[in-house]
Amino acid sequence: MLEFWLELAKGPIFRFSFALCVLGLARIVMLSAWGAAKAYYAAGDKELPYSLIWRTTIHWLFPIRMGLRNRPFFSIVSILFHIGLIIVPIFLFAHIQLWYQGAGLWWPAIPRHLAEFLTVTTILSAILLFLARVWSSASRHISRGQEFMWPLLLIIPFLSGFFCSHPAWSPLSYNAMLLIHILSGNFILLLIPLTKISHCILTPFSQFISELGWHFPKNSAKDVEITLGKQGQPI
Amino acid sequence: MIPLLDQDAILRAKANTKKPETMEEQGLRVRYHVENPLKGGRAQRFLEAFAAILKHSSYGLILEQYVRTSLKCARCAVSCMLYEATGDPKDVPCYRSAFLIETYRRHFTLAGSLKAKLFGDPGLTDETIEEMADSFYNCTACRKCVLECPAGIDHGLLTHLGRYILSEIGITPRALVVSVREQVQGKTRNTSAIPIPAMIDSCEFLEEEIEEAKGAKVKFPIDQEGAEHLFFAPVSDYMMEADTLCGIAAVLHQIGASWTIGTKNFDGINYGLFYSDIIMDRVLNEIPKEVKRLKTKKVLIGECGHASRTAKVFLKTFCEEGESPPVVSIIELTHAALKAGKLKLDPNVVTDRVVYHDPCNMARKGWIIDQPREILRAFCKDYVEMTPNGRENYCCGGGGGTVSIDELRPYRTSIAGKKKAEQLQETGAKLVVAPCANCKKQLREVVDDNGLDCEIVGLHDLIFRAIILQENDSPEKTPESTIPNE
Amino acid sequence: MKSILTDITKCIGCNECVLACKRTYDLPPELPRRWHKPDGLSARNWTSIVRLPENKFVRKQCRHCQEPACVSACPVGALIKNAEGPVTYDGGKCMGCRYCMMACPYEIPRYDWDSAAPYIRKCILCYERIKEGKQPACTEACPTGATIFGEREELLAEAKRRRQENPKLQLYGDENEIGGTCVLYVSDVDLKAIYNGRDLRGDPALPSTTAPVLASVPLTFVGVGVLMSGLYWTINRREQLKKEGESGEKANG
Amino acid sequence: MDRVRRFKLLLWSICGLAFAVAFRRFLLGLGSSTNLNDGTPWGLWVGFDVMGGVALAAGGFVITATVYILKKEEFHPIVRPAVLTAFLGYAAVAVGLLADLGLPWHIWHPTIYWQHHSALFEVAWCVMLYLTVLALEFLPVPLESFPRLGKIRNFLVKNRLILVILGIMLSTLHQSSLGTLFLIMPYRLHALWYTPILPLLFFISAISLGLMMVSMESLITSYLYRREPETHLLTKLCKVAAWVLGGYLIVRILDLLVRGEYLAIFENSWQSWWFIIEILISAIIPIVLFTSKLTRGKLGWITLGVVSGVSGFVLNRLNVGGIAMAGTTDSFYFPAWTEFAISAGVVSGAALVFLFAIEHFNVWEHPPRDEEDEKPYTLPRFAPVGTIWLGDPHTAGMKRNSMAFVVAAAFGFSLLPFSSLESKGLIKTPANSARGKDIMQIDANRDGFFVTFDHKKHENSLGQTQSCAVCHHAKLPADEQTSCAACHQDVYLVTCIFDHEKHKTWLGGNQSCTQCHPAGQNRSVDTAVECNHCHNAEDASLVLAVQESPIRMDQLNMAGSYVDAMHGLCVTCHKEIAERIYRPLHGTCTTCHPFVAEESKYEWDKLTQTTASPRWVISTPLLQENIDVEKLKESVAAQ
Repeated sequence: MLEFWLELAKGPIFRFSFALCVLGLARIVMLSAWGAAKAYYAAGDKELPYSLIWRTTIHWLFPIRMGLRNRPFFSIVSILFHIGLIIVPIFLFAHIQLWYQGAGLWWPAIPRHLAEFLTVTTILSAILLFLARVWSSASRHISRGQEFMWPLLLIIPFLSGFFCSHPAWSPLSYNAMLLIHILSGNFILLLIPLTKISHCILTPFSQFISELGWHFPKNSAKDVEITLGKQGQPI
Repeated sequence: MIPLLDQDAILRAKANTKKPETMEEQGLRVRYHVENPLKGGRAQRFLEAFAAILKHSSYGLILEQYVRTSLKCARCAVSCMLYEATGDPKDVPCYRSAFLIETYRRHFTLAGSLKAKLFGDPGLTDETIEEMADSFYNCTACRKCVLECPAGIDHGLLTHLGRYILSEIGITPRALVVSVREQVQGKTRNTSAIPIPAMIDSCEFLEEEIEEAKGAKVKFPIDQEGAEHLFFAPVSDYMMEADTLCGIAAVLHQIGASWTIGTKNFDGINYGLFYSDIIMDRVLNEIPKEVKRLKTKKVLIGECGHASRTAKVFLKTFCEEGESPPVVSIIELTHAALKAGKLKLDPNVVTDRVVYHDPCNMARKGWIIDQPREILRAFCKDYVEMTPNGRENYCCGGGGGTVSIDELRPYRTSIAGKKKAEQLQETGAKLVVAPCANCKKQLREVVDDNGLDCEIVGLHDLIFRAIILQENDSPEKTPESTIPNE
Repeated sequence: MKSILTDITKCIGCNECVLACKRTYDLPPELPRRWHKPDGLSARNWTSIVRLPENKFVRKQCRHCQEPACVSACPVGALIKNAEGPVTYDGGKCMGCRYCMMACPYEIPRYDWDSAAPYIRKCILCYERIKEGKQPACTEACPTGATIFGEREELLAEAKRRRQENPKLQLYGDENEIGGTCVLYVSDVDLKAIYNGRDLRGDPALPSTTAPVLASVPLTFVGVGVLMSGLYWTINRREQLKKEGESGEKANG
Repeated sequence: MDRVRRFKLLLWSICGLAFAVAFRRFLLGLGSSTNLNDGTPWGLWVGFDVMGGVALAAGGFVITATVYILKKEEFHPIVRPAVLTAFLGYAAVAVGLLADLGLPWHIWHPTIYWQHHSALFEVAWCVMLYLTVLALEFLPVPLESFPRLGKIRNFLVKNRLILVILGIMLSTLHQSSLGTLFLIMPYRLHALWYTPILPLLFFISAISLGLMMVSMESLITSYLYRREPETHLLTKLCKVAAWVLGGYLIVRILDLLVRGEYLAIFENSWQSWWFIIEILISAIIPIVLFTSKLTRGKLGWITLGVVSGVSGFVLNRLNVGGIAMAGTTDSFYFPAWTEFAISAGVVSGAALVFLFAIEHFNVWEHPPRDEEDEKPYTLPRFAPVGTIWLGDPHTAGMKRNSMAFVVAAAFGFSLLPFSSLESKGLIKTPANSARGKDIMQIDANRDGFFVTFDHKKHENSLGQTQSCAVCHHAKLPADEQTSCAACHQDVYLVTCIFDHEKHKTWLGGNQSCTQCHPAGQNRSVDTAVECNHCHNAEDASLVLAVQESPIRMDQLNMAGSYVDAMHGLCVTCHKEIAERIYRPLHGTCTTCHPFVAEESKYEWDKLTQTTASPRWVISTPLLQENIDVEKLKESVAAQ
């Protein structure tokens, strides 16, 4: 029975969630690009401060300065968390091996010890992030359910992956651990384009879009006035 | 969370409030005195107004983006002076933005429709709208939080949009509406309802003042056709900030600029920025009319943050193609003149410690930051900076139009202005330079209510004190290069 | 014109010719695939031995027709009938339409179905070796002389001689059979069995089925054009006359 | 617009599914995504996409001829939709061909490599030219929206007659030459369909099919957009179609009579019944419905007739393109679902473009407008408050349709095994337990070659029933009954990363064990060479940065593999005995695997390459050990 589920998780479910993740993100980007193009076309003032946008974007993509400015502990933990989160799944030797076997794709892997170190830091920083969210009243109050869920959900594949590469310490059998690992990974892939994790692809455009947001269409105010039937009415 | 507030400051502020009868007494959380508060069916009308705005503007783009990327990391909280003053989670910028973001998600996205079908989400309620109104008008729209958001969410833009939608269903503070009503529909055509003759009288009076003080004949040109600059000051300057106007006139006289004040429209204030694009559109469209009438080339904006920003940024947006005149701020003009060596400032006049306060609307995007500092350093003996400053400066606490609402004074001075008061106290400055009518009014009240010992002045007030005027031979000689280009 | 003659009576089914072919063209080992036909030919086996009842072994390979259907079918000329006899293939021209596979009456050409850039595969009569003056790898490898290489006329004569010796034998591939082939068979069994029950002896060459239609193409093309222009002119003229008549009536009226 | 909205959602979903299939088809080739085979190299894509697509697009030349040549002005309203349908039909053919061609990036080759003896060459040129002509014929319509390009439009409109006549010439040619394609395969095509006048039949049927297709397209769009159907025009079209169909029927029957194949109709084979069905729905039913007084001019009956006729002729093209060959080839072919998906996707794509053109250009007198678009200043209603508004119809459609596309594509991907894009995990190669009692046959991997194990003899020599624990686990209760295979479930244990079977195949089957498992040692993960023994940086062909050994069995908390267990059990003891009692042969492989030496004389190469029957390759039952005979001899001599 376990083998059946394993096959299912590795095959159809993986392909479904991976395709949904990639295509879903592509869809979001294309919709955003379309919206941005439309907004730019409509904007009354088409001059944008591109250099400022570019600088701010780079600044947030590689937030080296950011840790010093405010909430330094939270920032550093979150940077560590992101590093592990991005590097380990993509550059783990075993994952690359799967891609090589399946699609003939191959790219350099990180050393095993680094991968293990990053896995542990990611798990720890996820726990810290969760605690920080619960601890700080500001973030606790503005958080929705998914904000609490995400760090915990992300721990699962990392922890189970760690146990898969160290079966001797695993509380469950190898296959069961692998099943948990694959299913949780699939679930995360599935959720990426549907939740806030889509920021992984949208963040680079955010500054540009925010700036574009201030560039209203020429006749927007007048059109809204007409639509709401307030044309010519006293204020 | 208990707001850590200075009780004395609150009491002082309450004592200074002009019209206590319009304010509902509920601690410091102010219920706005709302223009035309329609009851019932608000949610539906809110959504319809929202939809109408989405249909005809680009707000849908940013909302789509923010719905997907809002991370709720609470980094914005630590940058917001309101949250720092109160510690109330409702003052976290992200909490405020969530009102609009969640409404958008619920009523304008596929995810929302799915969620509603699965969990039976009832949607927007009247209570939420009341909370929303409360929240959006607590914000001063200073946009400091924007700098701290890793996801690039512009909470200031969302506040702007939120107030816009609310205004369309009739929820707007009365003070703003009354002013705008006078400006757009009234006889006097300005927010302070100053009659034109009174304005001309005060200009003549100021001419005499300048002659008295500096011994030079400085004109306030009224309705002069064909001048280079058409001058728009925040209209309150004519009543409260005479020194600023004197300084501006003196500088313009000294550099020999040709300028004029139009009698049909001389008010630079545009409260539309704070609550409605429709109003902003209407007020802005008056400017090119006056420019056309007087055949001037450029628009010169006096010492005012939001007036500068609306004119500079939104004139091109809302005016017809080719009809938007170039906009210059008086600070840019003065700075260029100083650089060109045309101004003579006596460095021995201002000896007290001086600190410069950045108006958010000018500094946030990095437009006017260094120019005033260079001017001040040129003649002030003891010039200091507060931290943070420049782009990351804290708001005075009266931004977003709240300063014109007198019943808000306790809130403004003891919560919104608390951080500013602390900053000022730290510097130990005697003179606080704030080149913005809003900031000046707010800071004066902050100083009063918090018992600080400083004087609030405009940039040109100080310049007026230090400037050495000479009789100009031929004002027309002024080369073009002294005036900063766009 | 070079040719191969295979004598079924002499074949012992040792597979040496198949091996030689694989070695010469460096063909990878065979794997069982869904798209294979039971005759053993595939993209990796250009010739095969089909075992028939009573231990008769028939070597199957491209027949290198004198008037090949595949060559006439190929829209880009990727298949060519060479003067030396072999029908060769140029993968650089091929666009993968597989019309040759449909057209071949012997159903010989095979396809690289498992490749993302597939080509047509079939025996090319060791064209390169022939040009060098050598004989094909298969005939060279045959230990019993069951399959031999030579000038077509000579082999045909040899085949006829063998048939005279043994009246049971049948001759395949002379001019009777769809215009003749370069791979001849002398057999004491009916080769229908390896060609899907088809006996092509006595049939005309296949290109002759499409040739008349294709020859009429220019005529049809021009004809339709002229017909349509004529029709248009006539109808237009009639309408004009009608209009003129109407306006004339009006003028008169 | 609600019908159109739902219809578009469906079309986008189909396109999504087709996208997934197309991705796989271009990545892995035709074999993995179709059921085509060496016996049936043409399948659904040629029969439906190409032949059906071209035939369905015949409406273009028929209607343009009617309106511009024959001057039947009353048909003018349907010219534009007809030309558009034709254009999209041909474009769909081109796209379908891209999927069907083995080397689609060579699709342009007929333009430079000429081979005018080929019917397909003619078809290729005609399709290319006619596609251009149709594009030019239709171009004035979208150009109406770009007043700046008015010059081009005027030029095209002025020269329309030339284009129309050229279009008719090209259509005539290649509608018929699609039939010519099949003249070269008299042996493949069943006698009921193979005829020298196939080109003529194709041409005539294309005319009637064109007329019916235009009617069908008009019926569908008027249903979708809730328009009043142009019943009077349709009646006229169908009347003409009935005449043409009559002619077609007569020619077809005459042909059968002349060729003398008419008896085949009555031979009661599946082909004969299939033929009758085809004739019935393609010609007879439409003729009856279009001419009978009872049914003529009534929308329902017209629809039925048109649907019957269109599907009948699509069936005809499918028959000629493949179904009629089923009996004459020795291979079976039925399209895979992936083939249906691509065909449906191409049609859906064309339909979407058609709807787009209708909504944005004046294909009809006025494009159909969405009610919401019509009044830009109306408000969406939010009563009750739970209502959702996704933006203006265009934006909302984009959001919904792209979502449908993505979900359908992901679903498609989940249905398509990408050979091995997934991890293999622990592959179980189940071990069979030994059979027999006193003399046991041990054949764990079920390859038919077993080790004979004299249990009785072992029992006797080791000390009768007291000695069970020497070999068997004494820990398990009643262990004599427990098969070794109960715990040692696998013949080989392999993990996610390391695929033992694949390595075995790559290295040459069972002959290659010693390449990784040094001779004379237990074959287990422990004794195997490290991965980087082969996969190292020096060997460019195996550039796998293998850094360490695969997962070790002792980490898995699992029983070792069956082979290891048995080897470990027997070999250790035997070797020990061999040394103790000075019988070196007692500890070698041949003690238990006696046939090894005998069989190993065959060369591996020979076995793989000489036979077409690959069963041998997979299950060659050999376990070759490199027995060092010299050493053996030495050790024997030493004693």
